[in-house]
Amino acid sequence: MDYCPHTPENIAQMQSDIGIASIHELFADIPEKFRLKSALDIPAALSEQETIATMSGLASKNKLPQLTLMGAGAYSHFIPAVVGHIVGRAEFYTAYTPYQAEISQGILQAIYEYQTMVAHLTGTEIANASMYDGSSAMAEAAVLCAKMSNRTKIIVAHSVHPEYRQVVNTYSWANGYNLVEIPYMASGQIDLTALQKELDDQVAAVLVQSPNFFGVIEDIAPIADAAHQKGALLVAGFTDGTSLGILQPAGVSGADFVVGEGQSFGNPLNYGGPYLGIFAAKEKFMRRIPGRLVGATFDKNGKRGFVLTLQTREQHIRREKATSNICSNEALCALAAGVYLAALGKNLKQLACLNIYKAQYLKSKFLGIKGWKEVFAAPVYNEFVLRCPDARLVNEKLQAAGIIGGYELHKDYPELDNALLFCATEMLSKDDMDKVIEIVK
Amino acid sequence: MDYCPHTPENIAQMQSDIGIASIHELFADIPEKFRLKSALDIPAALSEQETIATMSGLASKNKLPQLTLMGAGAYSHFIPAVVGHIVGRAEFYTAYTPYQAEISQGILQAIYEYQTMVAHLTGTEIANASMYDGSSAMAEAAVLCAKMSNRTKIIVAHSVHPEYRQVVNTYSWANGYNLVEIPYMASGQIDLTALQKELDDQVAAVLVQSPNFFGVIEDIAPIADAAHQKGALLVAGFTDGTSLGILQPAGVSGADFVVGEGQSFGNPLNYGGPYLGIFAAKEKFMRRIPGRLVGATFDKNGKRGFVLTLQTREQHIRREKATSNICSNEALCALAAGVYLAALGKNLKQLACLNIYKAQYLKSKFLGIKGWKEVFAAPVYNEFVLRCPDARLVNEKLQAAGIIGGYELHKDYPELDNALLFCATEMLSKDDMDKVIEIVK
Amino acid sequence: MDLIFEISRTGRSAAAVSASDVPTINIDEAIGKKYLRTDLDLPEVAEVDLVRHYTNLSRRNFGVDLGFYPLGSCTMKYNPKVNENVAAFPGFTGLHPYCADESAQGNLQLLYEMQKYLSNIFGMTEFTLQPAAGAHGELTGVMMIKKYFEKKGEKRPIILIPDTAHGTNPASGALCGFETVTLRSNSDGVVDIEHLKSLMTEAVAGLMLTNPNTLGLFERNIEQVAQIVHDKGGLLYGDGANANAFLGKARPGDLGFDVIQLNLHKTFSTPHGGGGPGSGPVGVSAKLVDYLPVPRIIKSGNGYNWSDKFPNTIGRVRAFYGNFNVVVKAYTYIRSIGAEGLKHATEMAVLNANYIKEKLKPYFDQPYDRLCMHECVFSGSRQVAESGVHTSDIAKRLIDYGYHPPTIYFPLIVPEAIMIEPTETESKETLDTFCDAMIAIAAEAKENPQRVKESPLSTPVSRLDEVLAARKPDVAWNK
Amino acid sequence: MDLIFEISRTGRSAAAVSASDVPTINIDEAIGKKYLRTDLDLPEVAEVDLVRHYTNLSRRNFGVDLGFYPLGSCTMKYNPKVNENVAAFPGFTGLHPYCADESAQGNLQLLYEMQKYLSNIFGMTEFTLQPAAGAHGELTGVMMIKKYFEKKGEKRPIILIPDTAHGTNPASGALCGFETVTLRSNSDGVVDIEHLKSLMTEAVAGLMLTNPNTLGLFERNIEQVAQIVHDKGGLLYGDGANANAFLGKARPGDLGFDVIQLNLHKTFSTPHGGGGPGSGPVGVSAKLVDYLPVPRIIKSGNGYNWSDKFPNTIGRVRAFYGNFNVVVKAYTYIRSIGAEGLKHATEMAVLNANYIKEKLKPYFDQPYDRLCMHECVFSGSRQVAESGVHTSDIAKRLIDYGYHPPTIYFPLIVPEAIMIEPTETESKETLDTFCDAMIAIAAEAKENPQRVKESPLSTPVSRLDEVLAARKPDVAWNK
Ligand SMILES: Cc1ncc(COP(=O)(O)O)c(C=O)c1O
Ligand SMILES: Cc1ncc(COP(=O)(O)O)c(C=O)c1O
Repeated sequence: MDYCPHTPENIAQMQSDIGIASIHELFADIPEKFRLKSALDIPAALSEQETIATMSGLASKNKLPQLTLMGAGAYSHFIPAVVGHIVGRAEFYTAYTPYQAEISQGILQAIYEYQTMVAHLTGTEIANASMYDGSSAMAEAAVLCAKMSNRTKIIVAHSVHPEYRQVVNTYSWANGYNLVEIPYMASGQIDLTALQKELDDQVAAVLVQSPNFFGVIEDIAPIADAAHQKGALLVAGFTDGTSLGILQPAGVSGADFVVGEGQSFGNPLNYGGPYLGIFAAKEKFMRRIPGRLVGATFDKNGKRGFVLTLQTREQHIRREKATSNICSNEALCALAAGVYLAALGKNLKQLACLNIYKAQYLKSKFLGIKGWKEVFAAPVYNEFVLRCPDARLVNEKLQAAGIIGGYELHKDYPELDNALLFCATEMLSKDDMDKVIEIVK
Repeated sequence: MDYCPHTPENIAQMQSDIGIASIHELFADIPEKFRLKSALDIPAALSEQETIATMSGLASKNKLPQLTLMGAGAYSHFIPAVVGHIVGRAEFYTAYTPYQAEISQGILQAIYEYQTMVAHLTGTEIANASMYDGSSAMAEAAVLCAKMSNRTKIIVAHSVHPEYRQVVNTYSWANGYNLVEIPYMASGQIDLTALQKELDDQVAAVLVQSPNFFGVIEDIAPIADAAHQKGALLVAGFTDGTSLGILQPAGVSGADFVVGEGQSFGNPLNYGGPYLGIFAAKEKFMRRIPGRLVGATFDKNGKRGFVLTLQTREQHIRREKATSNICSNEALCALAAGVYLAALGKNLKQLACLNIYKAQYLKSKFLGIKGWKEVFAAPVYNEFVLRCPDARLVNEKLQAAGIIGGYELHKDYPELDNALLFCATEMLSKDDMDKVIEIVK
Repeated sequence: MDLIFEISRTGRSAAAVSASDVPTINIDEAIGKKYLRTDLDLPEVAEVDLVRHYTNLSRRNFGVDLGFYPLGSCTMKYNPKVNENVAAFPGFTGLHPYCADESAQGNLQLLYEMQKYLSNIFGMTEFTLQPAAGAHGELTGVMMIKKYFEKKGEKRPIILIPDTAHGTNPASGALCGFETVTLRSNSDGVVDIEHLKSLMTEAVAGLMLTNPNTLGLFERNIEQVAQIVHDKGGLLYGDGANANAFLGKARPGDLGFDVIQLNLHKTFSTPHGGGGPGSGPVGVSAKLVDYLPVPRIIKSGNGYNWSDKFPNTIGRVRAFYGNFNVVVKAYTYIRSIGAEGLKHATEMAVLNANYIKEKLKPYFDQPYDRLCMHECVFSGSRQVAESGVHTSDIAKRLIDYGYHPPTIYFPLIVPEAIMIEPTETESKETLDTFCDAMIAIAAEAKENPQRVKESPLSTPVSRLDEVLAARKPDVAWNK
Repeated sequence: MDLIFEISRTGRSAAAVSASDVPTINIDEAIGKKYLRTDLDLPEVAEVDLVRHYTNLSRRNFGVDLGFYPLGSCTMKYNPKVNENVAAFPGFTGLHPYCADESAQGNLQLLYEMQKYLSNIFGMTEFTLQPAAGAHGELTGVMMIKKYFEKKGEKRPIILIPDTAHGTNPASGALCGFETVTLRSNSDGVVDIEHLKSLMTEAVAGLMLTNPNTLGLFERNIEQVAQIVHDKGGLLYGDGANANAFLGKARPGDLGFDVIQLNLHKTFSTPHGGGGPGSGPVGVSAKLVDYLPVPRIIKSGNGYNWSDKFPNTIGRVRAFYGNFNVVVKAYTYIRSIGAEGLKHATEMAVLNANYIKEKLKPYFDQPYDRLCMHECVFSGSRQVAESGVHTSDIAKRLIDYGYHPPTIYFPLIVPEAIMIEPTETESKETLDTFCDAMIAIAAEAKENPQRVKESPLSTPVSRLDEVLAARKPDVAWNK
């Protein structure tokens, strides 16, 4: 394929208008010795039909699962058809960041609505237009807390998603911060006493997740209190966004920042990306948060309209003094999330309940198998941890049946050997789960 | 699912505004004895997720072929991605027939462009906005010829698609016409002598197809001459529309009407429909042809615009005196065809050549198998007829390998026992065809 | 906007064709020059320009997804997106019509069940899904009537058509060789029974009745009408375009209809595509089953199969099996809303029509002031008399208010007719703001008739010269 | 337009949730009331209203598919539709990131080959595809620089950033704990070599250079620049946002860059989505390979596998593997146009930019009158002086002519900057009509400056009060 419209005549005419004899003259500024003499080592061009054939071939080397019991930060949820039809509107997906408000009211208003929904869902007052993903949202929140407070210690619960902790670690290393982990208790919740011990006046932020990586719901209020008492800020994450349909959001329980992965809201699994970093905060942090913010305002005729606002926080104006370096974000994923949440509306609660029922059912069925035990006692949403005689074997049996099994926790938590983190969403039917039990037992 | 937005409060308010106590009052005009007392015997409503599961279940009961060697009136061609993106624009597919021109310039202009492309492709001067499919287009053309001429005899080549002949037969029976078939010669072309013998002053129309059902290209000019000499009109069809990329169109060779199936132009196989009836004609028949016609005109500011025109031909104005009863047609399929043809542009010729090369290759490979023989000597486009020792067995072997075999001609042409009609398009690679030969030989 | 031809430039293309992986041949020789065309003058545009052209064209088109579309008789309900997604499953789009039945069991089951569902909903014995649209279904139905009498050896050259009927009804009769005779409506807007009695002779094959009729009124005397037709040995044909008015409420089969055509693209929520594709299934009572088009689906122990072994069939009315992919959408719709949903849809459709009727009654003449079914018909006569503003002006002005206009000047027996069909998918707020717009236009017609007559003012073109278009037709572009 | 909240009505929904097929439990008890939320105030709308809301919103948005979008530095080329279709294959969208590697061999091969292709195109040793956007890639690259010196035990707290650099460059440096020092451009618009020499000490970790720079000018002295940086033990970082200027023409690796980030959503034709998702791969020379983020893909006899066994890695910069589905589109793009196509794209992009530069030269000031690469920068200073019309006014007026405005007020060193990047996918006619519009606006600025200042006149809202928006921020709707 070739997507350049120029005919040879066009090119000739343009060359003559510019006053050159050959295109090569345009590259005169590239020092001769660096001009590439040979062709790139890339396969030859394909017709569209060949492209489709080639790419279908690649896609078919993947094995799509029949069922998945895996959550662990990426969730299989049903996506209503409307979502795809809306994000497939060319006016949305072929636009750049809405720098020119008058011809970008579509995405601007949609993002403003998204921000509103996210602020409400997270129990905060404001939310930005999106971050790259849940993990970088958490990392940026941690860095922000440190920068605002001039403190250099960051505390993270050991029960936070292992990859999120790694990302926080990378960002915090780069800034020379000191990152400390707090263990979980037998219940699966954070060890509050250990936290309190670790909290001192150098702590900028405490990072937790609820539900945490084990699916366990944390008790946020006392954690917030403990942090605030030492002048630290609480950054609360979550795992599956649909949990916000039923669980008390951390913003209401005292978190200063609520960050997390919004993929559950209308975005496909996509092998890990693009996903949607949710970043919400108390209003008082509005002028310090990273990322784009859409605000409502008016034109000279008093008509309401929307613009990118508080841009003085941002890199293109503030440069090295910006609150973050983020520029492009995940606008289309945020649009999908907005459409998803508007489609579900209050039914999001019903969906969350259904997830709980399914998880409870699957858990109870697993616990009916000899040698299977619950690991944590605290309440869970749609994920839970079970110990079984041979976790590897369980997953192998499931894999052989085209089923993605549970997350093997010992990789990140050596103490949790033979412990599997399972997830059940509305995508699993009772029959599916009964089949799983047949395979495993 | 329920797609009605009213809440119970809305309904109550509206009832009171209308002055009724219950919705049932609105159905008072239905005589009591006819009011349905029991529920319909239709499965219960499904959520969207259940709907998708149910329908995926049905779809997966179909076996999609690996390859297809079948044409016979429905053709497997590559559809460029742009086609789906355009016909998927909600403004197009959720509109009705463009009765209100000012808010329908999109589809009107697109159809005007389609009409222009079709007129050019078929070598005629005008084309309508579409008919239901190729067969009904041919039948309506036949009826029109009879009505215009007050003649009652219609001649059709035996080499016209069997189902098209059946449709013509149905329409012609309904109007009391006399339908006569003309045999084909050993070459696969129409027997011109037999045609001339059958032509008398009662013949309204001669119907042929080129390429005909056997893939054979007819020599249109002498047929047109023969028909015209007796005051009959020539209705020329075609099989695979892509043949028009290389073959002399019948309109240039003297046909009065060119009709046929436009599915090849950007419309999927869809198990037989929706397809696209192409109807093109000499300009002099413009005020008599069936179907919608879009015409260019101007608004009061001299701006060009498009309208449905010559509506006095149509049923909603002319009622029983209309040139046809057609109302809704296949506008979206015509749009797809327009986009397809505009995407290919002059490359349609290259595509047609490729189809010829593929067909020649497949034919030559088959002919290398012992006992396989060519049936017709005249030139073909991308379909051809071969006789083999056991046609059923060939197709069974292919079916077992997930390949749709050739069309078994003996069903419609008992004399052509063990003769198979094969089709090769750009969708078959050399490897595919070599594989076919391996399976068959 | 420029035509695609006007932006064409020699040498461009949006679709490259693959190079041949098989030997090329000399086509001039192999096929013969005389069979080859000498020019191919299709537009030449790059993909970017192609996409912009058609995307910008789409933005000059109004569809249900943009707003309210109360086009009477067309049932422009909102079409759920899930149906589009389902119909796009490769399993449904990818099959060749001549693949083996064993490879198409999913499709065949879907078609078979769809026939059963429709038979149940409409109280008919069997359905064919072959016709491509409503008018095609009418033709098919009328052909079966013709065949029925032919088999009985009766000559019945006449078919009766009410004056309120849609134009396709007489046209379908005519395309099937019948002489059509017009049946009058009475002052209540329904069939004039006395007139029917006087016309219904043994030369009459049947009556093509739309119920509710195109005035949105239920033919209350349907039992008597059927009786009169049947007593003379005639058949009662039902135009089911208005079926949205009675799903789950009454069944044409019970009412005495012998044959009925549907418009899946109306009642069963398949999008209209800017003028098709539709689908026009035809249901018949036991009397007519033998005449159904072939092929028909046979269910047996081995699954589903096509069969054309029905000697009395009228034959085929088109190639293959009908607009299959449209049927997929309608089937999905039925399954997703279920029995209760169908009934609820009808109830809400009728509620909405009566609500609009009630709200607009003070402002527009109502030729028949009765409870209506799924649509209501007004007359713009008052406006014509008062200020010379015609129904067409009111319609065009509605465009400026953001609505698609209702159907106008139909049915023919209502002068300056305005035929409003809101459908069940519209919210009360939408109905209210639409009524506000109609009321505002009624006021404008008095206060500023010129503005109404010059409307629409908000569209890329203003009213187009249709007379010119018809007098000097330009239906294909010439360089 | 109303907000989705303003059209919300209690009791409506566009998505029904399935009934539970497993036992329900008392959630208050099972989870505990204190963990449950008390209100859930999401919008309640029917599907029809949802679809109309967002469809109509979309119609208030301008995208490449509607017209020319010469937004400098953003490479808004037309994005082929086939890429969208490929990326939507269930095989690509459906995999969980933690599925077994053996189930994801197609994805892994694609990612692996993509890394190889990019390494070849840019002359780097290896690439990571983990960063989610350009700025994320910058951060990743700078982190590797930091790690490099940490491992060497060198303290280098400073990073140099040219005054023409994009804002993300200094911000990325800062987010990685570096002190940023600004490097001046000379009167030719390229790096001031003397200034570089004076700044480049052993306290400097490196220089973040964009080449061609944001003036659209190729850093002719690149060899010398690299030499100066390397001589002091520093590393040369390349901001590859402008890579569309040199595909197949030159390779950053050959030019002396040690690390470079790309923007697949610019150079490799993935649509920008109204602000993302993008993808910001980072390529490194051999020196930095050890520090790449984990996990990385290992190819072996058994196929492809993820591995995080790289002890010197900077770690992860995000969860999972990056914006995979965006990479699918870019990979498809590379495969479909091939090596020649990449080079051709660059040639046409540069041709188009020079063509515009030449056409507009008489009408707008040109701060650096040289052949440009893929974009050209003008100044609106003349217009300001002559008639008080600012670059922002010119930009807004372009909207009325049907174009997306260019990037404005960037690079910062050009007063009233107008930065035009036409890309290679635009036809000569498009460029010509755009230039005509610019020329017409230049004339308008003289003849009717007020009209230009009041533009746009054709949009649903006119210029919005940004000061109000910032002073009284309203970033979430309250009832
Ligand atoms: C009452 C009535 N009958 C028949 C038809 C014809 O239907 P179709 O357009 O599907 O052929 C229509 C369509 O407008 C109609 O309103
Ligand atoms: C020169 C340059 N560098 C970096 C970036 C940042 O890229 P992204 O928006 O993908 O983070 C941009 C984007 O505008 C840019 O133009």
